[in-house]
Amino acid sequence: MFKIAKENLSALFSKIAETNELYLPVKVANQTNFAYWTEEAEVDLDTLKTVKSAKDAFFPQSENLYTCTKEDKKIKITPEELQSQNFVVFGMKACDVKGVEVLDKVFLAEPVDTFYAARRAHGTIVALACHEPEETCFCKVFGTDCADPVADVATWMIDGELYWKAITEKGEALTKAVEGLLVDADETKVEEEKAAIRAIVEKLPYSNLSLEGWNGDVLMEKFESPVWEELYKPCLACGTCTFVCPTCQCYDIKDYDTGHGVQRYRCWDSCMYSDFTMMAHGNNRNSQMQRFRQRFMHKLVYFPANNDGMYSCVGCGRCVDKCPASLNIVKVIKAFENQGGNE
Amino acid sequence: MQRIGVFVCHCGSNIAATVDVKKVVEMALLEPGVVHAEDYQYMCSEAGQAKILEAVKEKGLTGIVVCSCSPRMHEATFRKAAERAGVNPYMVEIANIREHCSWIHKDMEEATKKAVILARAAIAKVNLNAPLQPGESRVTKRALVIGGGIAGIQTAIDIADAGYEVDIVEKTPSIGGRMSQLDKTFPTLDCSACILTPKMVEASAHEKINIYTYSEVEKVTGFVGDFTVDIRKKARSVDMNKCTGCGVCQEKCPSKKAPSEFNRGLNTRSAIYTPFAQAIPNVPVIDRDACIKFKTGKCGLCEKVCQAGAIDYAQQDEIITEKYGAIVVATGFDTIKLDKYDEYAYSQSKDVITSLELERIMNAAGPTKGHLERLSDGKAPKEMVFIQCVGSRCADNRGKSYCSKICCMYTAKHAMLIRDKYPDVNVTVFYIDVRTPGKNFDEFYRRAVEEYGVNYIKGQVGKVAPLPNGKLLVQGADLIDNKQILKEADMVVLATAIEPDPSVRKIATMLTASIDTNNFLTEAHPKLRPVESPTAGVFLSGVCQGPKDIPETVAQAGAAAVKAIGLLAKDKLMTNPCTAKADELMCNGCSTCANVCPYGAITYEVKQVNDHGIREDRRIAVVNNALCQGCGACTVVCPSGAMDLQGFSNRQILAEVDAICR
Amino acid sequence: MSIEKEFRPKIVAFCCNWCSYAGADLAGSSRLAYPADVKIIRVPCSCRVNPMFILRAFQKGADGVIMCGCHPGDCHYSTGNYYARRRMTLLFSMLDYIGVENGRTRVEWVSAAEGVKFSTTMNEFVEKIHSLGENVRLEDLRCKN
Amino acid sequence: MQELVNRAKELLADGTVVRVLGWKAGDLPYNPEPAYFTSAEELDNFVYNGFCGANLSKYMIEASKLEGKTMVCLKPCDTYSFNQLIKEHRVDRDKAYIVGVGCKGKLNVDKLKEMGIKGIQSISGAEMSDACDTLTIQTLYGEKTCAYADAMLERCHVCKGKEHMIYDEIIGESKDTKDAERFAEVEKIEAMSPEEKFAFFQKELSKCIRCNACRNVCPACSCRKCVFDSTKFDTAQKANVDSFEEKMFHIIRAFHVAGRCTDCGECSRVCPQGIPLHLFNRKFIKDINEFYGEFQAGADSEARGPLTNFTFEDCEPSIVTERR
Amino acid sequence: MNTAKKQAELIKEISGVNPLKCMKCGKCSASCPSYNEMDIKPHQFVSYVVNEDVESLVNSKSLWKCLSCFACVERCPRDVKPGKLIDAARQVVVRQKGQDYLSPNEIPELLDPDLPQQLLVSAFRRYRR
Repeated sequence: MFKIAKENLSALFSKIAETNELYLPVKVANQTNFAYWTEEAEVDLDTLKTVKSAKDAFFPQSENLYTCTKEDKKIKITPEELQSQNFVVFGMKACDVKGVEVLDKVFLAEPVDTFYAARRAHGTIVALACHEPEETCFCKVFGTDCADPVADVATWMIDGELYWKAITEKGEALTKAVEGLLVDADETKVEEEKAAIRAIVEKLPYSNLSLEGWNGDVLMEKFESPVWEELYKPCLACGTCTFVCPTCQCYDIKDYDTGHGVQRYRCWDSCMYSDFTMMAHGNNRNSQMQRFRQRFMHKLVYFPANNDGMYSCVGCGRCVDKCPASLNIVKVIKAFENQGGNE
Repeated sequence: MQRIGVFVCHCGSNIAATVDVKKVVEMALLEPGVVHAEDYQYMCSEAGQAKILEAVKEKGLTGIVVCSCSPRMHEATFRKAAERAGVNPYMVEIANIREHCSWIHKDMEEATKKAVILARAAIAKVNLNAPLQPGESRVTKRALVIGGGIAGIQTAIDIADAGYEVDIVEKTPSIGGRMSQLDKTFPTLDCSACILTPKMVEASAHEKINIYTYSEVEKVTGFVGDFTVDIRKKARSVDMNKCTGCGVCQEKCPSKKAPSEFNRGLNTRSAIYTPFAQAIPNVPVIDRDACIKFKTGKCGLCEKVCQAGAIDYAQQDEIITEKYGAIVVATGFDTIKLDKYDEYAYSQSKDVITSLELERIMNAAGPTKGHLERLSDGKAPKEMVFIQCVGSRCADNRGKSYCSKICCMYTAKHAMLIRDKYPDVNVTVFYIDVRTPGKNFDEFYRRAVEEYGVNYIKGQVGKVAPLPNGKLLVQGADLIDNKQILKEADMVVLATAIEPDPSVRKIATMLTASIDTNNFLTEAHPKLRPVESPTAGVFLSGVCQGPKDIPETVAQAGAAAVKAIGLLAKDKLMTNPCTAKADELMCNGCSTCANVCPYGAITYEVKQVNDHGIREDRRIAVVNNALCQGCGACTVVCPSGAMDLQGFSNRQILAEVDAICR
Repeated sequence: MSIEKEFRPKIVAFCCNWCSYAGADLAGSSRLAYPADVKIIRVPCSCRVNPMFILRAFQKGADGVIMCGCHPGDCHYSTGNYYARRRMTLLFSMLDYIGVENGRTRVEWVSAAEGVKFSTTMNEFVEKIHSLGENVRLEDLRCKN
Repeated sequence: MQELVNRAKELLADGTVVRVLGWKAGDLPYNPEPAYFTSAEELDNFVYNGFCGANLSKYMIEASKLEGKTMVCLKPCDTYSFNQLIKEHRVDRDKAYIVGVGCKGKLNVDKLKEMGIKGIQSISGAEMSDACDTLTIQTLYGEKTCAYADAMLERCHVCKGKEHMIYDEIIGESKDTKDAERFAEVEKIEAMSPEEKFAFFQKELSKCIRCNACRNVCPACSCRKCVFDSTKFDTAQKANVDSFEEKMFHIIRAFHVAGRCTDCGECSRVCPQGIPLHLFNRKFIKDINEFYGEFQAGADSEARGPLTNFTFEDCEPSIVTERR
Repeated sequence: MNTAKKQAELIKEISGVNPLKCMKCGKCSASCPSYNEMDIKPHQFVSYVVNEDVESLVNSKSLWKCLSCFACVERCPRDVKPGKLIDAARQVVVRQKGQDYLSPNEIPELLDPDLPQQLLVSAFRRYRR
């Protein structure tokens, strides 16, 4: 275990940036999101949750797939180059790291998404423990320990010092590259901090949320439940929950005519949108209730059914924070809990 | 995908001299959808059009782009050619590479580059064109003439003579208009009534003409060929069918204090009255504001004296609804109010009068029985001053910016008549310019000077001041002698500017006919379509379109009649297919589009729609294709883009933008 | 000396069919030159011009957009340009507000008889765009060459 | 609040309405959600407090399609939206029983979080029966207090007034919360240099994730198919692939609601990235007021909107450059 | 620009008048109470400015005979307002003397009995609104 004083962090960042693209929480116009590090960037490691998760680092909101250009009447296709530059994502929280695991299940399964795979191959994750968990957090429910994040490197910010522990080979390599800036440290303080964090987590209102009854064999029962009919009603059909979610992985593929060629790109899509998976015949789900149900059924039933019981919710609580209509996955889970009690 | 043919015209050397037409052909062939491109000397020639026909046949073209002169020039030509070739005429687009390119650019390379881009834009548009079919609408064989002056009368007679029914709507109790108020007419000096009365009689006797006097147009709906008009027939209080026109009621009427409209308020009339002796119809009306019976409930004398029993105090306004194929506006003019011209003392002295008032004074049926006398004291004037351009040619906010056109001539007429009848009266005319274009006009004016000794002074009058001795001190300038003139006059006559009758504003709004800043109705084209309003089926007759004298008015009245007849002679009308259309699935039914539609072409219907499996009743905009003129105002206020314009759709215009900017 | 290419602005002119397009035709037949950078799109009326069209032009690489219509009061459709006037006033004000240089957008009323005005307006406008330089504040990088 | 619940029960019981549209208590102190209630039992979960910021008028579009009348709770500012929706034939006045609810300013939990208040367990001082001067917040990290006004939504600081524009009855008291000039922020931006303006908006808009929350919450954005979703034109966008598209979306959206936007402030309230979206709408409102005379959308359900109206004497677009 | 042209432009600028709008109707001269005292008549004044003969204007008697009654300004149908032109010409003369700006405090000592009263009256009229 190593440590580095907080005031030396910018030296650390510029050292990392010498050989890597560095992606970390940056405050722009009062909001903190992951962004590329520059000398001028206002790095913000204090805000617990970035508005968007760090998902963009591996699965950006939009990315080019290939470009078609016309040469006379022939069409030439130029595929977009895959990520070849190493990069570091600094300051990811345990829940977001877990989110990447969920994405891996989707994009690294056959057929492998080469764009995603290239990014995963070149990306090193430096995770940061959550020192002051908030009332909207419920990562514990999904077995995540926000006090002890598991990534390439885990870090803790304690008393103005960043504690640094390499976990994987990639983590070791990165540690080696910045060795000069780190000093040796013992784990006592970190262990104390972990205990303190875990104590708080126990007190969080959602920590005891029960996922009982959400395993695969309840699919039809959940699907046909009348609860959805009432539950969805406040939903505005916006994509906020989807876009702030670290695990939502749906995308749409679109073409853009630049005037001198056509770019085929993909961009995040939201199952809450009425034109989600719109096809020539129309839409698979033509009411908002169906769309609403889809999102939560996917996170809590379909995904685990196909992925050895792994839920595609990590309990980051962003949707709890951000939903304009104050709807969220917790309310959904609880609604069924109550339903179960009534029966 | 369309199969597009591109035809590039040389226009002799007009285009080919600055645009490399071969290059345009070459570049056009690279565009998506283009399967054929060629250039030719004159695309608009028979041989040129034949090339289109040939290419359609050989290559199975579905869209055509002609790179040539302005679409305003030959769009119609090429649309017809396309039609002959079996292609929908609305699948043709023109790239204007002459007016917008070869004629304004000198550099060949630059002009060619631009021509290629303009061609691209047209190709991009045609790629998204859809065949359009003009609709048909029926024509009601009946015309409405609004206004019963000489313009309206003449138009009505001409249309009726061609065999079509005509209704005249006149707001005063009699037809005749301003011309009936005139004494003599220039430049022949024949008596106005003598030439007008026979026309009035002809109109009233015509079996195809129906006259609504004391009536106003209340509401107009519909469109060219199929207007529906509500006419308010105001309560006359006299039964038109029973009245014999004996005039006893007017003689006996005890209320004689109402100012006579016909005599411009210079004298009074009875409460029950016909405006003038030759009035048509010769049926009086009761002025309810002046009538003692209506004011107090007592009197009823006219009813007692009427042997025909025609008086009907209980009569109500009546609304008549009628359908018309064409509408002619002939609302005429009035003189402007002089309240902003204090310097001429019009409101201070009875002896300062307008020219139209002078007409009444000079007229044998007028307030002074035709004697020229001062209205203040009845004395014969010795010194008369005429002031020209009162309120005309004014750039300030007091008057009118235009020349009223008729004043120079009628002033010469007045001066001449006075000098002829009263040789002892000195007549002085202050003028800025004397404008006498017209047959025998200048000769007429010269006669006033040379034969009748009228004193014309170039220079405007600054002030007219009533003097204690009852005379008027006229302070003017003589710009030729460069001196200021002070003249004591007995009477001053103001050549007051004319303006469209105020009623025209309301009528224009009802007809959605446009009016200019001076409230004159706008022509469809100032030179080539001078008697048509831009609103289809609405025609303009007389001064409502712009100042003009009697012969011009009559000529225009005839022209308007011919245009109306041309329309009425058709059984069906083709409507422009480039109209707005609402997408039922996207329309919100919010009514915003209807708010901006100048033609009232958008209405709403509750319809059942099937929106991707959801069936519901929705309020949806429906465009009447016969009413829609295709301006597109509705398309921009529609946030979802449900309302789109056929032939100029959002996608088409965006495609043009893209093609130009790329 | 700069080896950069001379700046040739892309300028889109929306012209109403009845007045301004005819005015442009008259400029053409009177041989009143203006730079070839201006390309005209014919619309039935200035009220057909959607703010979306204007933004789209900038997106696709235009450096200036001008809209021409009949003089107020002369609209072929009697009221179209009055609506267009309000729309454009608000749109231009908004563009100014978000920091887009003044003068990249313009409205001019040009009648069918005003060939001279059309030509001088276009010359002025092109000159103005030259002075403002390339459009970078409303550009879409994907559309840059 | 109890008065409101009692009245709702009455109206349900006497058959005046078949459902009540209000707010349901959430599982956190600050997240009540819009909800329908159809029975007295359900109404036990009814809540109306400082966190009930959501404007329910847009929900009435769907409620208007249902059988029977809906009692809808509208705050003073919500009634403007409702009027505007009546004008546009999007809601049915006869299907609504409008209870105008009092308002003492609505709260924004993000403001509390900005102050560093985290781990919120309970909040007191935000009930309608409270004076609404101070909030006391119990957190995992100790008790905190803050002035009520400091946690208010931006829109409440520039409140249009606590008068309901349309209602069947009014329940509950209101408190004046206006303590800032409505156009002050807009004026501040107007006074900037073009470079500063551009930098400001570029920064703010760069945060936009195109979640469409602003659009979907907006009562004026009630289109069945938004032009940015529509497959009929090639104007659809799902992400801001280029920063241009941020501007395109927000300018066009503001333009589409110009003259119709009541300035209800919902767009700014819901933006997950805290973009002050009201600055766009309010700029249009300010311009409309200056150019065409004072106009408040939704003040009634009749008046012609400024963009569907004109006068012959309207200013020319060149005023934009001339007035500086 | 030559001096005459400059001065003519200056007169136009000060007066805010476009003399080309004049249609030579003579209403100004017809209205003028000082007409007979003037060597250059009001309507001529306009064409002098058009022809840039400012020299003659500033040396004319008329310049100081105008009472600034503004009758011509009120009545001019073309908005040419000869009175304003005359007024502007006077100002040009005053400015030539280098007296562009006056503070109220300086006025008393400048009150030269020979100073044309018209100038004062005119100033009052001009600035009264």
